[in-house]
Amino acid sequence: MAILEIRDVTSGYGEVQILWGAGLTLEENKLTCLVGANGAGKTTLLRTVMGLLRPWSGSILFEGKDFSRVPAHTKAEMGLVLVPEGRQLFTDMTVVENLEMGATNRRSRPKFKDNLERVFEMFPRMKERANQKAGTLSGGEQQMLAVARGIMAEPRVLMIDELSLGLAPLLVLQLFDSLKQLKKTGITILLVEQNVQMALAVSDYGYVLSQGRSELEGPTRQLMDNQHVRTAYLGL
Amino acid sequence: MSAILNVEGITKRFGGLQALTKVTFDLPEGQILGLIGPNGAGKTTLFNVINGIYSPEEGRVHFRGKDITGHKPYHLSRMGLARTHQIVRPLNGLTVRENVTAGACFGRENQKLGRAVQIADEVLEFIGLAERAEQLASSLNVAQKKRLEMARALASRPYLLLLDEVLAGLNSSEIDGMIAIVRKIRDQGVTIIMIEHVMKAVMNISDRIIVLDYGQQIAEGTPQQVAADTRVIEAYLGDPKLAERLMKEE
Amino acid sequence: MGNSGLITSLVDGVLIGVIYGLAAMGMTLIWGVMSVINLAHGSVIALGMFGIYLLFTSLGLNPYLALILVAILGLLLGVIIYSIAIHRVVNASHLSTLLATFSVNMIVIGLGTAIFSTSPRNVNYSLGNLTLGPVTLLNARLVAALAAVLVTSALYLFLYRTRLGKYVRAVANNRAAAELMGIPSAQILALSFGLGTMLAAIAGGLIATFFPFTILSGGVYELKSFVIVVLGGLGNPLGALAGGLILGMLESIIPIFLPNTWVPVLEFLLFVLILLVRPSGLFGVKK
Amino acid sequence: MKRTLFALGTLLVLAGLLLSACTPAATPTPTAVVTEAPTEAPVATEAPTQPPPPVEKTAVIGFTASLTGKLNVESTRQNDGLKLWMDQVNAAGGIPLADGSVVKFESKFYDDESNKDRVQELYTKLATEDKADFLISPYSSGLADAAAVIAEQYGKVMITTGAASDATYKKGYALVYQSYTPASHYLTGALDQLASLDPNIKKIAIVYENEKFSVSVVEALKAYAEGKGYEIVLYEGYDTGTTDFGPLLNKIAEAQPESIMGGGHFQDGSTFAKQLFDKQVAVKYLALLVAPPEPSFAELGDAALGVIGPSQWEPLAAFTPDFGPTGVELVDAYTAAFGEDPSYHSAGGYVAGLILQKAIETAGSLDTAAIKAALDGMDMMTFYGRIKFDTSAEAHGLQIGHDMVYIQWQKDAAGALVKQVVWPTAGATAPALFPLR
Amino acid sequence: MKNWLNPGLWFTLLLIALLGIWPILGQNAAAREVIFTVLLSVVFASSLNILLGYTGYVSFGHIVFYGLGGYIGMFLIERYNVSLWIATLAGGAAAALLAFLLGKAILRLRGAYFALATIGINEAMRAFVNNFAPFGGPTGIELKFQVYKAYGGAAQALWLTYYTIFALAILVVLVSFFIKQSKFGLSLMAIREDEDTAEVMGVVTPNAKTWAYVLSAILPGMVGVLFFFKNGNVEPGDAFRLHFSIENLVMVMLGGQGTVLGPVLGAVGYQRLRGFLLTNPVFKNIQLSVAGALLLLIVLFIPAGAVGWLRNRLPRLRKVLP
Repeated sequence: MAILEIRDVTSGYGEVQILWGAGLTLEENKLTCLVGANGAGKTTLLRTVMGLLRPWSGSILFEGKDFSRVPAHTKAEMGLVLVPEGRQLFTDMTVVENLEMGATNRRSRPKFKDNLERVFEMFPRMKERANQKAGTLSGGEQQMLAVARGIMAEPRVLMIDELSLGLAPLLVLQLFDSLKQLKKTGITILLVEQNVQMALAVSDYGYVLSQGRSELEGPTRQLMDNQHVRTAYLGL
Repeated sequence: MSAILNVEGITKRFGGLQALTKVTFDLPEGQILGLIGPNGAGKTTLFNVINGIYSPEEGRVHFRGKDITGHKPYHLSRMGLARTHQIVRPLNGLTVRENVTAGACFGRENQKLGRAVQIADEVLEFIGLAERAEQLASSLNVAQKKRLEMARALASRPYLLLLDEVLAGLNSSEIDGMIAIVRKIRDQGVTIIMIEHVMKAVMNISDRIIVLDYGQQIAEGTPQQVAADTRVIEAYLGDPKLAERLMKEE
Repeated sequence: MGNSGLITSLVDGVLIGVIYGLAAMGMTLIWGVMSVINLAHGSVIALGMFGIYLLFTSLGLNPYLALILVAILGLLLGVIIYSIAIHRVVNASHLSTLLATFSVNMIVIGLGTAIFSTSPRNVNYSLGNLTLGPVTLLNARLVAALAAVLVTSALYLFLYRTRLGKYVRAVANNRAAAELMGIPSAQILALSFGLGTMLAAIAGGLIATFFPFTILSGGVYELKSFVIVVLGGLGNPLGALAGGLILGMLESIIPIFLPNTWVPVLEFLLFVLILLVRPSGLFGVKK
Repeated sequence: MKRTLFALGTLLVLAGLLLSACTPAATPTPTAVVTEAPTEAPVATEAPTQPPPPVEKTAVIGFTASLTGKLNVESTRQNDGLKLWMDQVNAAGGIPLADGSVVKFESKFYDDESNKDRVQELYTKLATEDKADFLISPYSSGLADAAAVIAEQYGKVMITTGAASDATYKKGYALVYQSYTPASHYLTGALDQLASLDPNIKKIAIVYENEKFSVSVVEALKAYAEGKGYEIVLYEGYDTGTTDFGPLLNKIAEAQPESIMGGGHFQDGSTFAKQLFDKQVAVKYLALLVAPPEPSFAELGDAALGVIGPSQWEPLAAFTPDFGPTGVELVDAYTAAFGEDPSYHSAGGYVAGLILQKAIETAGSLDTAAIKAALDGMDMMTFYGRIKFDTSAEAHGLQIGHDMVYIQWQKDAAGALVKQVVWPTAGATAPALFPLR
Repeated sequence: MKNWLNPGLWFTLLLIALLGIWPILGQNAAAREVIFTVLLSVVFASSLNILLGYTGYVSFGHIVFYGLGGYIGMFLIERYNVSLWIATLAGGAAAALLAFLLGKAILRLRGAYFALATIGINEAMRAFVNNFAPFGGPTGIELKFQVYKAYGGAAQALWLTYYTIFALAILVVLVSFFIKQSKFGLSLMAIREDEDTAEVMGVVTPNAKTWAYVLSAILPGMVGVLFFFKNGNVEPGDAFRLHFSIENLVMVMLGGQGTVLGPVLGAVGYQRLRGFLLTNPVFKNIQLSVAGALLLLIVLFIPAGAVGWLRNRLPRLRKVLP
């Protein structure tokens, strides 16, 4: 069943249009990835879905109901969670406090203890650093924390923007590994990623966004063999 | 053909983060050098070291034969080094013409105001913003702002122009327009280094390409050579071996 | 000066220092959360003094009991000031927020002068003295210093141990991310401003228990707060306590070596020097 | 072209608006005309003979008052004193002049915000636009100084009150007359008293507000004390607005003076006295400027006990006036009008009016030269004490007739704090409480 | 050359000329005093605008230049019997020197840190002068009444200071206008918009900022001498009153920062408004609060000031109103 459906959305900043008709469908309990070149509009799409930007046209359906005009904090309350690009951690607060800040909505608060254990299990590093300030973590640890903080919110849909940005290969592998585990726990995930290979490797279904439009979609194995994906990205 | 820029063993750290490691290259005059690599690879940091915003922990930068390591950005501008920013930084409260005039005023030729205005108008004509000269820079759209940044850099009549993702966020016709402009600039004898993610463009336009990954130069050569390099493909598309491992575990 | 003089001076410095610190704490809290320098700070301190005075003289309330009421009123006042005068410009330039708070200051001082005049008031409530060796202390000051430490601890517990307090820190640290987490940042900003003015009002109330004051008395503490806030690190409420202590000690020790009137010269030179050399404060992380 | 014309048009409209807004003549500036119901208080002059009704003139008295800012309290009292005088004169039918007409008074005043920025602007407005016939000074020496330049320049007689600093009268003014005892005499009497109380006391600490008036007081005091062989064990200033005297008190305790003199204005003086008491600094004699004579000084409770202060005037001081009301009459009238006891600032305001009244009566006209002559020749006894001005070229207008009285807070039989005049002995209402502690 | 034809410049000059000539025509002393106060603020606010409006640095303690200039001038007049003209120039020079030295140090700070530092400098200076015996300490410096004799008596001296400040007001508009139209002005505005970018573009930012600071300090230093000469005395509290500094910021903001006309309009508007409130029987008891409330409304709803608001509303005025 589709939990989130984006239909033909246009949006942008001020007068500048970035999205020219993007659409995608998230199946429940699946990991869907969205790839595309820099400036293709991936982040803009996430921000529009999250409600940080208003869609100019088109619709966004959550469990079949249109919620394109619902404000961001209500969406957060409903279980739509965004792990933003650049992590956006609370650098002056400890790891645990960051996790606590993730669990601010009503559904997640009672489960804080359980979720904390779950997250520590998934990222043992976080447990080691529980009382360290987030700003003192390494880049990879920070990214882990950002994802972990997202999980703490009991998300129905977890959207992750640029999971592997600027991280060393081994860390990237670890993170993607965690993502696979996470999928098993039954969270619906939308992953936005520049690292096309890796993204496709872990996902069930993929979309390619190009210049604000959905250009291509399909099961990831299919996309991986698609020559167009390679050309669209590397320009060979 | 002499080298206009020599970069020797540049190393830059931020706290514990190694942003650049022993980056070394020479840039012959009149060429376009493409600088590519994943986000966070250190490309913009390299620009910042070259134009004096950061000083490197190790290594030297020579520009037109002079050691410019650690020089202030405004000195370098006077010496003929101009750049654009990845995230456009127009002087929002000033008009388009004033923005470009400022470029001409304080750049290499250090023009008087009257002459600078003339240069600004010429450059705006060249870059296709003449109609908007009177508008406030803040009222431009992203594509126009990118052009404005280019115009401002050009008006300083640089020897070397550093372009940081001037194509990002443009649609394909805008990209084509911008590529044409970059070519024209090169044809006027300006040496260019461009950071770019739009591969189609960078592969087409560059004489040479350097690939950075985790602050290290992992490849250097013609577009064809670089595109065939397995390390580049790994760095860019992601490591197929790692991807395979991920898939196997299922 | 002999040893006993030095000890007396130090004790005095510590006692007044924590009060200074408390007075500055609200200012630095507000700066830390929303990057606003509150020029109405001094007038709120003065309102705190008058709050105690009125409750004590007209209702006969015990000043320390009245302090609780003053704190609550201070919180409310802050929330109101924020909603009317600050919220619209909280993201604007520093000049806008400086002038907005400055106009609030003008309004409060103008009305305060019209109502209370600038004639000095005194809360005539004595707790007696305490003599320990060479040191004679006024109990009211001892109690005030203790109260200041208590309030500071309460603030610490609030910021670091309660969910709401953590929201305040989260909004201070990264407002965009806080919003993304579903933290209602506008309300948190209003609350933070309220807390800032509450702290100022409490400090004023405590000062009123041992110093005479007028509606203009807050200005002195506002200027001192600037110095303290910079000493302790802008935006660091606990640093303010340390900054206050340093200032209190300086004020009591410098006069041993120099005429008393040189104290402000040295104080403000130190202030500028720290801004130049360590803008993050003596205890801040050097950037 | 069209655009430019449009723009120019807009500018001109703007200019018009702005200029019309700037013309003071266009803005109605009603002034504060004092037209209160006449008070029942005794009247200073005889009512003029009944018919025919004399021609009535109105003389305007102009001044600024500190409605806001740090000098608000003292200035308001001064203002009230002057207002009382004016109400009484007007109620009594005014002052008869030589030409058979009578003159009544109205006042015009503006807020000077306790600072100097606008004093000259406002006094010039008073002197020219508002056609003030006489000027009264603002409260405080600093402001009076700025106003004096204007008074002198426009040939207006200015009676200063609340402006004790000697310096103003040594600048060469011809029309400025001082009703206060000059600053240099504020504390010298205290030293005389101390000498009579205990000739063995030699160690004095002088601590003072580091500000014009207080400094001129203590400089004179210091010279006087040193001349008499006293040892000044501490001579130190503190900043205006000081609230914590701890460090200074420690220094005093260290210096072990037998007597402390100095102070500044009300707030710092009362704070100092309170903290000195709280710290239990042992001292035999304590005399402070300005604060002790204020009735609200009693709010300090035990800290006020025994503190001595110089006062320009005290209700208790029983002078026998040859002009104007007696002290008792003034106190009654003032209390009836304002619901509080007059302080010496109030008396200062009243006496400024009284000086003017006497000068007009003597001159029989409103002519400046005649009034100047009357003032120069004036030597009268009022409820406030003797009034006489220096007429030398070096210090013209300086008050030389009036002396300070010294009050001390003592406890009456019921244990309540009351002010007693303790010096000079001739006017004393009680012996001094000595030593203090 | 065509700069000279700018209608906005002529409008501003005309405005000041009309204001300034009015008391002279009627030899109206009350008007003269009113306009003196206004012109003083015109000079101060326009000077401040060079730093605040053009360069984007908020100087809260700008009064330090006024106070120091005033003190130096009064010191020379009182001690060495120097003429008012030389004293005025010396006051300006002292302010410029202080700005130059300070500029090297504190212009490194940005935003609120700079604003705080300027407050600290002013307070330190005030406290220092209060202790500085050659300047009379807390008593300050007093002039004898005879000083004015050299200028034809007090009345004449007051007119002279008035003519001088009138000339300075014209000068400040010209300076402000030609800075704005110059290459130097362009460098300042580039710094205001984005200091890092300006640096990359080749603006030698440390020098440009320092000169802007110096230029904005000279005239306040000079008017300080005029004001205190007129008053006949100077005391630390009056010379370094932070409140006055802030009032001038308000004027710049009211009229429109970064414009030539703005500070002039702001100074005239603010001073007349305050003058009106101070002398108005309804408002005079709560004039401070009324002024505060009006200021708040303007800060909240017309943050660009009068001229900025006009320019935003009618873009075609942009060319005409510098």
